[in-house]
Amino acid sequence: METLFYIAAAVTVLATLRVITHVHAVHALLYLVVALIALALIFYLLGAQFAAALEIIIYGGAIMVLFIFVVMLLGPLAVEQERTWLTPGTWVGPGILALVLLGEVGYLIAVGDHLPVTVSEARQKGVSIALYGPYIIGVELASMLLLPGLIGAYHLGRRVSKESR
Amino acid sequence: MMNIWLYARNLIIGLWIVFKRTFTKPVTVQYPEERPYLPPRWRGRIVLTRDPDGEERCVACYLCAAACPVDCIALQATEDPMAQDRRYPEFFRINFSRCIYCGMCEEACPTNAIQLIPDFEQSEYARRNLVYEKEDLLISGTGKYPGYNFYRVAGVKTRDKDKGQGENELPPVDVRSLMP
Amino acid sequence: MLSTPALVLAMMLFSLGLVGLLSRRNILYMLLSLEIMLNAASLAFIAGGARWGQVDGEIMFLFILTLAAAEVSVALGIVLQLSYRFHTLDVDAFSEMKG
Amino acid sequence: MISLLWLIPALPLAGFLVLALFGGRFTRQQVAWVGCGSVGTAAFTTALVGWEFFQGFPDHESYHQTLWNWIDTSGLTVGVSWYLDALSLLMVAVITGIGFLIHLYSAEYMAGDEGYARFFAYMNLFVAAMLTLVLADNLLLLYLGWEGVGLCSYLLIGFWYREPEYGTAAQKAFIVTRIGDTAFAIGLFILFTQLKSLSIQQVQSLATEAWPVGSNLATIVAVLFLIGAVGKSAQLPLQVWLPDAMAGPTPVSALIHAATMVTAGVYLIARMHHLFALAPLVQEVIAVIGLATLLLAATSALVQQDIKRVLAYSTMSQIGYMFLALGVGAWSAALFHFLTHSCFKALLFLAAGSVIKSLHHEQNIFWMGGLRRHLPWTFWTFLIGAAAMSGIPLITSGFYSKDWILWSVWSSPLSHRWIWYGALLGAMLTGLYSFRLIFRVFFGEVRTQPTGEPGLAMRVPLVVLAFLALTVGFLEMPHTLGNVTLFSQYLSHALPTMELLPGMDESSETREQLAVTVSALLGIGLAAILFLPGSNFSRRGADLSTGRPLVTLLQSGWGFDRLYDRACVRPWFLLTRNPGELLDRGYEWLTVGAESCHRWMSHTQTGHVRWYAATVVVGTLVLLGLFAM
Amino acid sequence: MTDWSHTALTIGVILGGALTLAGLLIWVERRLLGIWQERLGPNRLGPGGCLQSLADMIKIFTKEDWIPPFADKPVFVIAPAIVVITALMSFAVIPIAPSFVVSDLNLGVMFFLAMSSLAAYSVIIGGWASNSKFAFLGSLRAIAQLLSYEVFMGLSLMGAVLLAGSFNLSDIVDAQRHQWFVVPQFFGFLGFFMAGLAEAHRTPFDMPEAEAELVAGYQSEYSGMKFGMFFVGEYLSILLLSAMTVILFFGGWHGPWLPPVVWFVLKMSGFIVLIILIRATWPRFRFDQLLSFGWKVVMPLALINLLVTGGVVLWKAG
Repeated sequence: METLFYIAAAVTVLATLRVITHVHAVHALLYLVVALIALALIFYLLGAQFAAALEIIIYGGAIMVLFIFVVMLLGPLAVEQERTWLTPGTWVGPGILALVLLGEVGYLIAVGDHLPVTVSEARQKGVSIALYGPYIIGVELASMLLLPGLIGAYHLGRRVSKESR
Repeated sequence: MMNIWLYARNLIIGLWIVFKRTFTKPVTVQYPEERPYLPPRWRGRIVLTRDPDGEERCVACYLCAAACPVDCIALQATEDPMAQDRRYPEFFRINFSRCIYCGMCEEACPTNAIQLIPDFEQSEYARRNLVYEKEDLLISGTGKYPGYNFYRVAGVKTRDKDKGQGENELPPVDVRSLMP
Repeated sequence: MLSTPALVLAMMLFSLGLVGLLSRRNILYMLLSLEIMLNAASLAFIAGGARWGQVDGEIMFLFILTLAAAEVSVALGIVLQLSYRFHTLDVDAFSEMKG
Repeated sequence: MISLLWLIPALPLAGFLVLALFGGRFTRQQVAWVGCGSVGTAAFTTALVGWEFFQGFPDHESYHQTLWNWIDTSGLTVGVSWYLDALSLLMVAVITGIGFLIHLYSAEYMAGDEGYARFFAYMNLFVAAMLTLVLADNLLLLYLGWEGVGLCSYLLIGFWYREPEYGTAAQKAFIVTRIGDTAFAIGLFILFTQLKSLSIQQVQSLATEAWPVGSNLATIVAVLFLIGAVGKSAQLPLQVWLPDAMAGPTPVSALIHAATMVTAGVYLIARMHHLFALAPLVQEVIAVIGLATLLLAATSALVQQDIKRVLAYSTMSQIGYMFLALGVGAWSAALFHFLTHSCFKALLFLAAGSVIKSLHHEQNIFWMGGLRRHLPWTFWTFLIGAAAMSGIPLITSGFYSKDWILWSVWSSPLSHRWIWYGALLGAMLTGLYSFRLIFRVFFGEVRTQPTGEPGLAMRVPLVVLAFLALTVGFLEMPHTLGNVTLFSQYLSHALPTMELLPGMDESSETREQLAVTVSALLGIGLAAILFLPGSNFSRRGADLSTGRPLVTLLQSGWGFDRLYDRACVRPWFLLTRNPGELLDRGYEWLTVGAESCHRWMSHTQTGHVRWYAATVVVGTLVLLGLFAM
Repeated sequence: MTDWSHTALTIGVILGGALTLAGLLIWVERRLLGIWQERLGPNRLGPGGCLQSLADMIKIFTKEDWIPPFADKPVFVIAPAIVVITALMSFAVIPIAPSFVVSDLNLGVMFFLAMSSLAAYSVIIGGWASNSKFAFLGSLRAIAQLLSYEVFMGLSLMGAVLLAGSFNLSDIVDAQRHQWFVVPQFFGFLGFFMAGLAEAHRTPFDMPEAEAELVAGYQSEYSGMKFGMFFVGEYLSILLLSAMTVILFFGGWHGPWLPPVVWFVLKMSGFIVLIILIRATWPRFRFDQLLSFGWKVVMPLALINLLVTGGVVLWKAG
C-alpha cells in the first residue's frame, strides 16, 4: 500500500514538474495525463474508488482530450517562442511564493492534531445518498453551472466570420 | 421521426439480404487448380506469325504501332539485302506491361502477321521481363490463317515471281499501248 | 495512515500548479496549471474524506470535477477565440482590460 | 377514487400546457374541446372525489395526498401535497363547476376572437392555479397558487393587449394586488421564522399553542394576512383595481373577478381561522372593513354607467358581506354567501356578457333598453340573478345567505348593533342598484338594436346557473323557515360554529328577517320608482348621471383613484423627478469618492492575467498566515 | 491450487486467448467478408486458410519498421502500444465464467469505461504525431467522435447497472439469471452497441480511418509492427465490445445444458459475426451525420432510457 502510494506520488510530482516546464504543448498534456492516472491510483489507495474511476473517465478521457483537441485546432506550436519565454528569471517570483505557501501549509499540517486515520471501504452508496440528500442543492448548482458552460462554450467556440467582425 | 424508422428498417433489411449470401455458392474459380474455359477466339498474348514458307509475315509497315492506343509496340523496318524488295522488322518489341489486349494491331495488320492468341498467363517477377522482343514473339506456325502468304498475293516483284505473276493477279497493263 | 502524506502531496502539487500558473506566459499552460491546482484541491478533499471517514470529500471531488468540466469548456472556447483574434497565445498580449 | 385528487389541478394544468404549446396548430373547435374538456374532466373528477369523500365523511374529516417533495433541504421541507376537507372541497366544487360552465360559455362568446387558444390557455392556467391555492396543504404552495391566479388575472385583464388602456388596467390590478401579496409574503416569513413550519394545519395548531389570544405576534401576522386578503378580494383600501379589471373579456370577469379569485381572500381568512381567532382585534377590523367596503361599493354601483362596472362594484359589495361575516366569526355564513354569490354573480356577468355581445360590445347602460322582448332568455336569467343578489325572500338563494349573515351580525358576540344597521342599509342599496340595472337594460324603449339571443353554448350555462342561483339557498334555511342545516353541518367539520349572544331566540330572528326582507323589497321598490321607465322619477334618475359633485364622486368610486394618485403616485414622481439639491450633493460626493477610489485602484488593473493571479496568491498567503498565527 | 497460481493461470488463459482470438479474427473477418461477397476469402494457408493470420504476422514482423522523419518520434512510438495495452487491461475485469475472471473489481463497469476512454489517446496522439494531414484529420475526427460517443456509452450502460444494482460485472451477469437485460434495456443495448462500434472504429462509424477519403486516417503513416498493433488493437476492441455486450445485456455465461464458458464464447461469436456482417453491409456515415446522429438521436434516447429505468426501479422499490 504505502510503497504503491509513494511510487504513485513520485510519478505524479515528476510528471507535474514536466508539465509546467515543458515547451511542447502536446507533450506537456501527455505528462499531465500520466499525472492524472497516478493521481487516480492515489485516490484508489485512499479508498475513493469511484473518484478514481471518474478521475480517469472524466479528467483523463474527456477534459484532457478536449485540451488536445484545442491544441490541434490551434495549429502548429510555437515551440521556439515558448523556449524564449521560459527564462530562469520567470521562475523566481512564483517559486518564492510557492515556497512560502508550502511552508505555511506544512506548518499547519505539522501543528495540526493527528487523529488515527480510518481508511474505510468504498462507499459509493454513501456518496450517492449524501449527494442526493443534503447536497442536493449542490447538485442543482452544478447543473446550473454546466448549462452556462455549455452555452458559453458553444458561443465562444464559433469562429467569428470576417464580415461580422 | 418517421424517417429514422424508415432508415433503420432499410438497414436491417440490408443486413438480412447480405446474410442470406452465406448460403449461396461463391462465384470464385480456384484458378491454378481449376482451369477456366477459354473460348477459341479469346484474345490474349500477341504473337508474330510466319507464312507457310516459314518466312516472317511482318513487313514492318508500322500500322500496328500507329494503331496501338497505348503505344506499346515499337519496331524498326529494314530490307533484306539478299531478298530484294522484301521488308522485315529489324526489331519488334511489345511492352506487355502496357498492352491492353485490344486487338487493334491485329485488325490493322495488312499481312496477318500480328495475331492475338488465347494465352493469358504472362505473370513475371520483374517488370522488364514483360518487354517481349521479336525472338519472344515469333512463333513457328501460321496462326489462324494457315494458307495465307502475303507476297504471293501482293502485286510486287519478289525473288520468286515477277509483277503480275501472283495469285489472282492479271498481267501488268502496258500503259503505253492504246489497246483496252 | 496515508492521508497525511496525501495532504503533503496535494500541497506540493498545488504549489507546482501555482508556479506554473505564475511563470508561464502561454495561456494554454496556465490552464494546464489551473487543472493541476484543481486536482491538488480534490486530492486534499479526498484525503480529508479518507481521514475522517466521511463521504463529503468525494462529493466535493465530484463538484470539482463538474466545475473543471464547465471551466475547461468555456476556457478553451476563449483560447480559440483569442488565438483567432490575436494570432498569439501570449497572455500578456490580451491586456485590453487594462484599467 | 379519492386518490385521484391530484388530477383535479393537474388536468387544467395539462390543458394549459397543451394549449400553450400546440394551441397554434389546433382548430378553434379543438381548442374549445381541450379548454372546456380539461376543466370539465376536472369537475367530473371533483364529483367522484366528492362522492368518495362523503362516503366516509364524518369519520374522515380530511384527506391528505403528498405527491412529491418540492423543496427538501435541511430544516425546510415543503411538499407538493393536497389537503382536502369540507372547506376546500366546497371551494374546489365551485371552481371546477362554475369554471366549467364559464368555459363552456366562453367557447361561444370568444368564438370570433383571434386569441382563442391563448384565452383558453390562460383560463386553464387560472383554474389550475386557483385549485392549487385552495387545495394546498402548506402555505408556500398556497402562495404559489395565490401568485398564479394573480398572474392569470393580469394576463386576462390585459387580454386585448393592443388597447393601451387595457394594459394599464392589467398593470394596475397587478401592482395593487402586489401590495397585498407582499404583506402576505412577509406574514409567511414571520410565521415560518416563529413556528418553523409552513403546513397550514401544523402552523395553526402550533400558533394556538404558542401564542395567547391577542398576542402581538398573532396580531401582526393576522394583519399581514388580512392585507393580503384585502388586496386579492378588493376590499377597502386596495379595492381600486377591481372596477378597472373589467377591461378583460366578460367570461374572465365572471370567473376571476366575481366567482373565484376575488374570494381567495375569504378563503384565506377562513382557512387560517385559528390564527385570526387569536387576534380578536383584527377580526373587528375585518368586520369594519367589510362593512365599509360594502357600503362604499354599493353607493358607487348606484351611479355607474357601464354595466360591467356596476357588477364589479356589486361584487366588491357582496365580498364585503363575506368579510363582514368573517369578522363577526360567522365562518360558515361567509362561505355560504360565497357559494350563492358565485352562482348568481357568475350568472349576472354571463348574462351581461350576452347583452354586451348582442349589442356589439356596447357596455353603457344608457344606450341599452327594452331588451326584455328581444332577449327573453337573457332577461329571465338576469332577472333571477338580480333577484338573488338583492335577496328576494324565500325563493332566491341570495336571501338565505344574506339573511344568515345579517342574523349572524345581529346575534354574534363580536358584533355591534350599528354594524347590523349598516349591513341592512347595504341590503337595501343592493336591491336598488340591481333593479336599476334591470330597469335600465331590459325595460323602456330600444336604444341599440340587438342582434338576437346567443347560441346554445352560452344559453346552457345561463340556465344552469339560474337554476343554481334559485336553489342553492335551500341547502341552509333558518330556524324560522324550514330549519335546513345541511350546509352548516357540513362545514362544521372544518370551521368552528358561531356562538350566539344570549337571548337570541326565534322571535328575534323573525324580527330580524322581516327587517331584511323589508329593506330588500324597499330597495327594489325604490328602484322601480326611480328608474322604471314611465315613472315620474325616471327622468331625474337619468339626470343622476350628469355632473353633480356627489354623483361624480360616487362614479369614481369615492375618489380613491384620485386619492391614491395624489397621496402616493404624484409625490413619488415629484420626489424622483425633482430631486433635492441636498440629496444630489450626497450622491455626487459618493460618485466622486468612488471615482477617485477607482482611479487609484485601476493602477492595479494591468490587464495581465498573471498579475491578477499573483495578487490572489498573495492574498491567500496573507489569509493563511493569519490563520496559521 | 493456490489463489495466486489460479490468478496467474487466469491471466495467462485470458491474455493468450484474447490475443489468439484477435489474430484469428483477422482471418475470420476476411473469410466472412468473402462469403458475403460471394467469394471465398483466404483459404490457402492451413486448413481453410486459418493460418493466414500467422502469415500476416510474420509478414508484419519482418517488414521495415519505418518512422517518418517528420514525425514526433516518442509519441509516434507510444501511440500504438496504448491501444493494445488498454484493450488487454479491459479484459482483466471480463468475467467469462463464474470465478473465471482476473480481477473481480467492484467498479468493473467504471474500469471498462476508464480504459476505453484512455484507448482514445492512441488514435489521437498517433494521428497527431504522424504530422501528416490525413492522419491529422483522422485523429481530429476520432476526437470529435470519441467525445460524443463516450458520453452515451456510459449513459446506456447505466440502465443495466441500475437494474443489477451493482457496478460489478459478475453481479450484473448474475442479475440476468432469469431475464436478459436486453429485454428491459433494449434502447440501452442499442446505444451501447452503437457507441461500442464507434469506439472500435468499425463500420458504419469508421470515419477516423476512412480509406476512401483519408487513406486509412490516423494510421496512414504507420507500418510494420506498429501498424500491426493498431490492427490487433482494433480486433481486440471488437472482442471486448462483444464480450461487454454479452455480459451487460445478454446474460453472460448463463444458458442451459452447455458449460458456462461455451455459452459465453458462443454468444460472443454471435456478436462478432454481427459486427462483421454490419461491416459487409452498411455504408459509412458522413461525418456531420455521425455527430448529429449521436447528439440528437442516441443521446436523448439514452437519457430517456436511463430516466425511465430509474423511475421503474424506484417504483418497484416502492
